Amino acid sequence: MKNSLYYPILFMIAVTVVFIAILASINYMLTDTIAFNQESELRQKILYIFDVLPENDDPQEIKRAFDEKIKQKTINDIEVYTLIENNQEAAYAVPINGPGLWGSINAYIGLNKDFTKIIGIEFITQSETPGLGGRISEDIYKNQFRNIDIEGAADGNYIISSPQPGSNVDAIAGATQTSSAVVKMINEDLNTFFESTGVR
Amino acid sequence: MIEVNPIIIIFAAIFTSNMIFSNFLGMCSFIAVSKEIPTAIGLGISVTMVMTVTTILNYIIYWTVLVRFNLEYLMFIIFILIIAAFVQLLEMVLERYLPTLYYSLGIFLPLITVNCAILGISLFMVTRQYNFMQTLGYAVGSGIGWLLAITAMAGIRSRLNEKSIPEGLRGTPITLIITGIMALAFVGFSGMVQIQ
Amino acid sequence: MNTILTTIFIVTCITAILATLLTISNKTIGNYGEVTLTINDDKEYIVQGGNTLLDTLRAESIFIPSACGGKGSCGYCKARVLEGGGPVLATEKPLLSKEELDSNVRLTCQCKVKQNIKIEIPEELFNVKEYAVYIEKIEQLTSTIKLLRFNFGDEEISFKPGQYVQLKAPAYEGNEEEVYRAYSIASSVNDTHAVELLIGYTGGIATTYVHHHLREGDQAHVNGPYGDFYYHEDDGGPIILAGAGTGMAPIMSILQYMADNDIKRKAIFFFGARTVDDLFLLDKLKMLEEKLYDFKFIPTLSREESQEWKGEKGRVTIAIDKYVEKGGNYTAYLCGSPQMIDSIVEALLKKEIPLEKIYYDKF
Amino acid sequence: MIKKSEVKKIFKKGIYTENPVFVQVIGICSALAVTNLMMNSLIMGIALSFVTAFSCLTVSLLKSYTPKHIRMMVQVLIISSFVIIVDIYLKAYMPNMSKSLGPYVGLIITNCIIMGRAEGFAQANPPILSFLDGIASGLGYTLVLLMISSIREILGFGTVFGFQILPETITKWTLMVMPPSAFFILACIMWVTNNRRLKLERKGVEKR
Repeated sequence: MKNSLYYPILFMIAVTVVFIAILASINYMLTDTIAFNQESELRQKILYIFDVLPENDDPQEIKRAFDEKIKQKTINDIEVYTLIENNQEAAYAVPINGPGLWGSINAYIGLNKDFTKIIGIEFITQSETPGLGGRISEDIYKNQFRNIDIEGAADGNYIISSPQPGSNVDAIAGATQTSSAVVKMINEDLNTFFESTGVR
Repeated sequence: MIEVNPIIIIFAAIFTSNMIFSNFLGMCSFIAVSKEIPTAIGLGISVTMVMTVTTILNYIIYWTVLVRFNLEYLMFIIFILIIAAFVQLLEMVLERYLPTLYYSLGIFLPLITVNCAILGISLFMVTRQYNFMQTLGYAVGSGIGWLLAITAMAGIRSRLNEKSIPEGLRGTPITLIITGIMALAFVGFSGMVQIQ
Repeated sequence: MNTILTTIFIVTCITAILATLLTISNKTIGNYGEVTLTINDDKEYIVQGGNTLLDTLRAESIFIPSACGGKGSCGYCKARVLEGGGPVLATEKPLLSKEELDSNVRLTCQCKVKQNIKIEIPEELFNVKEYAVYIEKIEQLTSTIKLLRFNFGDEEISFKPGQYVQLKAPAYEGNEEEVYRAYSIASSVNDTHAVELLIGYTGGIATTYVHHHLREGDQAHVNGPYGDFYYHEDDGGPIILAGAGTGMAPIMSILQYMADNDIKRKAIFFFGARTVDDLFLLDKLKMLEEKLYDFKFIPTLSREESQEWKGEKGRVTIAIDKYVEKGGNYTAYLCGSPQMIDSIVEALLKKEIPLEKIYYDKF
Repeated sequence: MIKKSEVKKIFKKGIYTENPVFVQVIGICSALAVTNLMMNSLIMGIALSFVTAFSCLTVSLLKSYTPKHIRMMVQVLIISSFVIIVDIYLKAYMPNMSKSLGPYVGLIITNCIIMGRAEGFAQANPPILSFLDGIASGLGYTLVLLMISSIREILGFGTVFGFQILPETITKWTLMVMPPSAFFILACIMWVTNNRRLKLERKGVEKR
């Protein structure tokens, strides 16, 4: 029987049907949870940029806070998130990206409503060396970006990383390349944003 | 996503993101078959060929079938089935019609199905959202990078004087240490070209 | 529900296409038709081409030892391929020595059968099989030696008188590794559904298993037969048999063979032991003495103090010196410890028996 | 049915005498890539044990019905199905873990340990034994992973499973965080075990 032409094909079909049925059912049951998880992560990060994270990090809590305070908005074809306070737009999160040391870095940077201050940063994806460049995702680095005045910045150099003179952010020791990549992408993308939207 | 020239991707895949030295994929056959240079080259060429063809097949199936029907979560199954079937078919065809090629390269094919580098390329192609030309460049580059790595390793191992190495370190452990040192050397390429 | 069904449908289509492709190519490209496999120039098999030599032989119930299961890493499955094996593959070279390469030795798990092929394998591999057996009878012969009768059920074994089988001692309480030990067959070759083994207790893994764990009715595994120590139909001259302890086993098989086939040769069996208590199977030997054409059993005891013992005393070599004529056209079969065999061979050479007519099995 | 001694033997083989990573030298791709944190290694090890055990069970159940020429396809189908189950589970209930393991979850499919056990053991043994064998090999793999990652995490981050155990002020050994260190540590572990084995062998020779 094993030598007939049809047996192997039918056998393969039978095995496939059984396994795919199991997989498809499992996936069907869990799709919503997975999608919710993925959204939840982004929500948490956006809330972090505006420094308005709810005290407990229960996903449902985060979703409520996000729905209440954050709106999505398009400024000149650029998708940004806005923080709504007292029914007014109080701050913006602008997407930025650029090459890191190992792969591209995607992030959002927070600006106040007059676009005169950087109020926070969060990295969505990055593949820098853990413990070195990867430390850009640690609070100690990110918190340096709270409240940086960029109104008087010369030549579009909003962020200046140490050890450059007049620095407003400390680079990560041992990860100079990643640090300068982050600075470069902030400065370049903010310039493009300001020029194309004319908000300033 | 930043658009990257496929040619640059080839170089990046060979040096900065070498499959073996920065992603550690395909290590099993790398360690087992890196004793002699001719064998290493034979395996390297087979890997490059299979990698290129299967990645293209997988690219086509992924975008025309899986994405259209929302079946991305099943990509592992489809990718590995295509690789397994292709390798087996190729082996049969080579054995029948091109015996010389079969005797020099085909005999390594059974080792390739379970080579994680091949599946790895298909998975990275998806996570990095490459277009067709970039995928092609990435597959070819990774194959060459793998070939380069295994040939270099075979070259070093064939010159290694086993007698001067402590007994317990001979064979696999010393190979691992050399690979580690080579990997550190390849870190030097980082930042040279970007892959994404 | 709908999504699940579409998913199943799509994936099944893909796998069905792949399976069809493979099946069709297996039937066409991978099909090498029927080819002739010639073994040792005399046996011919018509086999399906396209598989490895190892698999092809296995399909014909010829088992070449292999430990890695055809991955080309253990190097046990060697055989000489005289014609039609194709070039030596890179996967074999590391496991073959220069001499082996020169004499066409190949790894059968790598060499494929695609055309008519001629190979050479040790003759004994033809009959070697693994048997699942049960223990029909256990008989305590002396304080340390047991006779075990292993029944093969429906299966049959074919062996030459004097050959041995391997008994598998599985893992048991206090022993974690599985071992195989060789024991000569003591029963007649006509008794094809069973073998009888004589097993003495030494405290080793296998003998502990046999003496302390095996009971009548238990399952066990043996494989075989093996060995080049067996009865030869030569010039028909008189035969000298000599052994001690469980070394009696192959000699019993030879004697029964001679009795069964009514072979008219003079035979004399020197059996070494310490005391009367170490002698066994005496009734059977008595029977053989009556049945055989001209057979004498000469037990020699080295430590017997009792005055009642009327037989030979001292070492076997003394008895040999006494009974064997110088220059007689003898053939000798010896089975025992290496020291014993060495001293007997020396004694036989003194009697001008040529070395090539002395067969022995040291254990 | 199944003897205790046989089970014990299977586990001893999987964990020590025939440990997949440092004796058979297979499945080391992921052993190197995910061992910078102990948590990652633990999850990876559990996932691999799960996949190996169930794949071996299934392969063993189907072995006498599977036509020879599509055996490879059937096996990869079975293995990848279990990997997808793991992948979906991690995504749904441990999203952070799923992110940090990234594509290495998918690469469990090509981990030679699974294929090796399925071909080498499950193909010739009854289902339950194959299942246990899968667990044993997976356990052996997990232990080696944990060994490597504990060294890397303590020296590289000063933590164990994320808890700080060395004072914050120590200089972290950056090399340990970087992937090549896994090569060096694995080589050293093999060196130690090889030496032990050689010593035992030498002793055995003297006894004889």
